[in-house]
Amino acid sequence: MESVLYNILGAVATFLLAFVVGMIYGGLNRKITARVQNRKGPPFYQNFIDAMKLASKRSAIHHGIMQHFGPAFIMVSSVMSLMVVPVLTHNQWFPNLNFHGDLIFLLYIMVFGPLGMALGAGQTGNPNSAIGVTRGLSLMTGFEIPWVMALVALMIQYHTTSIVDLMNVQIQSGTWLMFSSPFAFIAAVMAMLGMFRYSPFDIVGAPAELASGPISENGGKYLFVMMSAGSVFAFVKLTLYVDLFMGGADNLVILLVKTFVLYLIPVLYSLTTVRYRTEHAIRWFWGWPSFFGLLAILQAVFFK
Amino acid sequence: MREKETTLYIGPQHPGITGNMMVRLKVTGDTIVKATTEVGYLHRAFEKLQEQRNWLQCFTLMCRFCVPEPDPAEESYARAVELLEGREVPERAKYIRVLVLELARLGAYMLWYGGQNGSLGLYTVGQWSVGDRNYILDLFEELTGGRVYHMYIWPGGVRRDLPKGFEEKVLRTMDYLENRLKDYDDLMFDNTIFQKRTQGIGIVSKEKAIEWGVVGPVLRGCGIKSDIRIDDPYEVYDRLDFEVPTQEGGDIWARALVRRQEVRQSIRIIRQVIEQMPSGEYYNRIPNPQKWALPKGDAYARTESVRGEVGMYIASDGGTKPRRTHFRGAAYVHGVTLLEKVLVGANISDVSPIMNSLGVCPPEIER
Amino acid sequence: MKELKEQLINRIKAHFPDITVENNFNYNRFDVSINKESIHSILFYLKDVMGFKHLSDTNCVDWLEEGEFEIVFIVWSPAEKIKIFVRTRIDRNNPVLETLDMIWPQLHTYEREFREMFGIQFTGLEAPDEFILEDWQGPPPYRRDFDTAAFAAETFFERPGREDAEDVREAITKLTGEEIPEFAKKYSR
Amino acid sequence: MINDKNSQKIVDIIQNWARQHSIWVLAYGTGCGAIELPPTMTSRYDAERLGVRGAATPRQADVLLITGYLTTKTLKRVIRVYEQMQDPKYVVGFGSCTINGGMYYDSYNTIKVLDKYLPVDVYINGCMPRPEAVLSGFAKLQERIAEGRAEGAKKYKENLEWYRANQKKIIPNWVMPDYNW
Repeated sequence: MESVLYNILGAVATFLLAFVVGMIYGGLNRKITARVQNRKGPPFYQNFIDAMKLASKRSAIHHGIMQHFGPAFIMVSSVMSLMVVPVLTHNQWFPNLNFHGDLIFLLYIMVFGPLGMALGAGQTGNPNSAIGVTRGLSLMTGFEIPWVMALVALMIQYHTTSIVDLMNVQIQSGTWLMFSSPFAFIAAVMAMLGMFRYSPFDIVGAPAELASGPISENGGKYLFVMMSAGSVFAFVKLTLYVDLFMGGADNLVILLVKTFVLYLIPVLYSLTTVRYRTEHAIRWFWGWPSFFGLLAILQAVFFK
Repeated sequence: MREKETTLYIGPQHPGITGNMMVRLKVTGDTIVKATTEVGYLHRAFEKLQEQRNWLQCFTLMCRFCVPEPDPAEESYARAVELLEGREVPERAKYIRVLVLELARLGAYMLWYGGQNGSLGLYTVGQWSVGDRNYILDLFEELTGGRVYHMYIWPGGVRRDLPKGFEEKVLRTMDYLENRLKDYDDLMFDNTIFQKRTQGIGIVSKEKAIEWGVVGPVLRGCGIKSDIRIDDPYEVYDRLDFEVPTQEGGDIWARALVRRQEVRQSIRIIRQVIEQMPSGEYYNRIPNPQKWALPKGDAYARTESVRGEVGMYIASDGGTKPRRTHFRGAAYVHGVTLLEKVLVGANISDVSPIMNSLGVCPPEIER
Repeated sequence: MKELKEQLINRIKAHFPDITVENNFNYNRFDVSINKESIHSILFYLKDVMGFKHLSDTNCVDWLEEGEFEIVFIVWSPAEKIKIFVRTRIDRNNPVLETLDMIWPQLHTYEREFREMFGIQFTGLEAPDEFILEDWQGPPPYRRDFDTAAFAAETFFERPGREDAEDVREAITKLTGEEIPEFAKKYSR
Repeated sequence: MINDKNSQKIVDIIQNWARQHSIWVLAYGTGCGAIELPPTMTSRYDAERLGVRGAATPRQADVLLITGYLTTKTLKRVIRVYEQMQDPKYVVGFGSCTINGGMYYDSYNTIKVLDKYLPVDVYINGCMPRPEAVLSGFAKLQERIAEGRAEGAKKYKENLEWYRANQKKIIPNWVMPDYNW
């Protein structure tokens, strides 16, 4: 009985941690962007203020029942993937639903959010939302290929579909997977650029083209939920990468350092690039990233 | 199977539009089948208002035609009045006018860097260039008292003489900007994604360009050497040494390259103007504006702006107020007939880059 | 330049004998006036034969007292570097002209504007009625007999308090007793 | 026991603080004033450090910045946009043209007094207002929000009939959904 209580409390703590860290990372992204652009930039906690303001909006127009589901689906998908990803290596306060096959489950659940978004955006009737959703799904077909290839390579190489097992492999051998399976890491990082949807893969909500894309019609509380879900999801993605390729983290400080270093890759890359068009983006993902994914699989099969 | 046609509205409230206007797109998939522009959101009836004002009062309305670069409109008006009246302009005023026009051109190009890159998602260059534009606006503020609206080029000369030490400040700013331009180029023109997004997109055909009324950098991007500063020289441009860059291709990339060269040519012109600046009067005094009547007749003066030819037509009935004024902006052609033609067959992602590249400035269209 | 202008005028005159030419400008311009029936042919001739390819501007001037609209086409030849003002006059009470947008596509836009702003009907012009204005119910606004100030005063609210032409600084001084700073005094009236 | 009134007051203060430091401006350049917004957002003036940033669609925006003169054609769109925005929302009149018509006082196509058609919270005067003036306008708006006085939306809802009458006077062809949210 006690362990269930611990688990629930731990899950809440995990969620709060993910929310806070994700929000601060978003704020730091804005700060870094501003510094590169010769500006002072907003304070790092600006995203919290924005979230608070959005939550305190008095009205939030909705266009039908499905529009409620959009943000809800994203939130559910974020939280579910958060529960699957181990935050720290051995820590009872951040428990996770560890089971065999959770990596495959994660692959599914990460797609779940954007699909829910698609349902919600369809209902709003805004053409920008519809086009944004189409672009988002096409982009997903792009980056999913190298991402899945990288994960499949890991699965083949270490004969496991469990994240915890993969972490244990790294702890036992003493080397991170980014060194023992470099091709998988490269493919996965390239896929991560698409996952974060920062430039050059920000076609989904490109302001100059689609206003803000799928979320065009969502204001106030809807946007608040989406923003929080996005922050949690960013944390999930970064933690997952740290777990899979960078040996996990023993304590929070190491986790934050590792995730932040990883987060700098899409942030800094986004500052120097022009936006890809959808077809360019897909072609890009099916080019070098997929090639590295293929190399990773070959490595996994032939050079165990 | 035929794809379904949907209608998409870009504007009037849209972050990608270059002003307050609307483009109605008929789209199948991602491809535009038909584009219709709808303008009139900024119609202030300048031409009507100018009929109510006397010849000098008109002049305050003049700079409001197109905000990014107000000085060519002032210059056109001042020159049209001078042509009609036969008024002489002092030599020094001519040089100061060229200096102001080229500074304004630089400022507008800085804004273009921002718009073009913003539409393509490269906000860093846009932030840098719009930030650096402040240095040019500082010069304007010192010279004319206003950051955006200068009302500086008057019929008969300019409103004020250059302040003390202004030349050195201009030269220092030019040195700074020239250094900064390298940074922009590194991030923008050397960027493969930028090339991919702009090459072969928004093509204006070379054969039809002149007939369609294409002017300015867009025409030069088609490979046709045409610049009013050379063809129909005004002020002292015929005494200055500068090149008119052209590019083959007629796409966004070609136009961007043309503009990239033109920024450097502007800096070159400004340096020459400062070097050659004569001393003397800066203003040929006009009579009491309340009683200042122009002879009957009409005149048309045109000036090269960043968007191309802008012209001012004035018709006088011999009174103290204009009978009719008309402003011909480059965007009047680029923003309606040309845009509708160029957008057909383009991708929806390219609407905003194409509009920025053509230099569509809505207040010029409806005035 | 004078010889070139004479040469061009003679070439035009050979084809269109009934034109009136005004050529007393000391810069690269001359004027050609023609009746409205021949406007198509002269513009076609100038564009296709004589190389005046670029239409710089088109204007309509309302000569209310004479009861006529004057339409001015300003064409420019990139080769000869000369601009010609081609003028034609149409009756103000029955302003009808055949559309000219097959000559230069941008004339389509000009014609739409003239139709809306001056009430000139262009036969054969295929475009929606509204171009710049929306739901306009008054007379064509660019006509001289339309009084815009009276219309604006009648239609829109006015903010009270600035009817006079009093100097702002003096008004503030009177209201608050604030001194006008020394540097500002010379700009005050 | 928690006093209901006091707790409401505390919540109000917190909410107003958040609203005050997070101002999303709708990206709609209705007039020529839009030219001074890029400098306001970039390096020298950098409005983002005060929490001011752009929003792409009216649903997400807090502030409707009327940048300059409004033609009757734009006014129709602006009303539509204003009514699509979510409460609480603020209108900032930018430039002399919104205050008394500015230099277009005798134009047949531009409105002169904006607050007869939309509830204006803050006016920024000048033609063109400098970026410093824009920032001070935002500071004034923040002050008003903190004091809880920036309640334009409430005023609009209460006096909807009066506003509608004024709006319909110059927009004869009224084909828009009614204000019902």
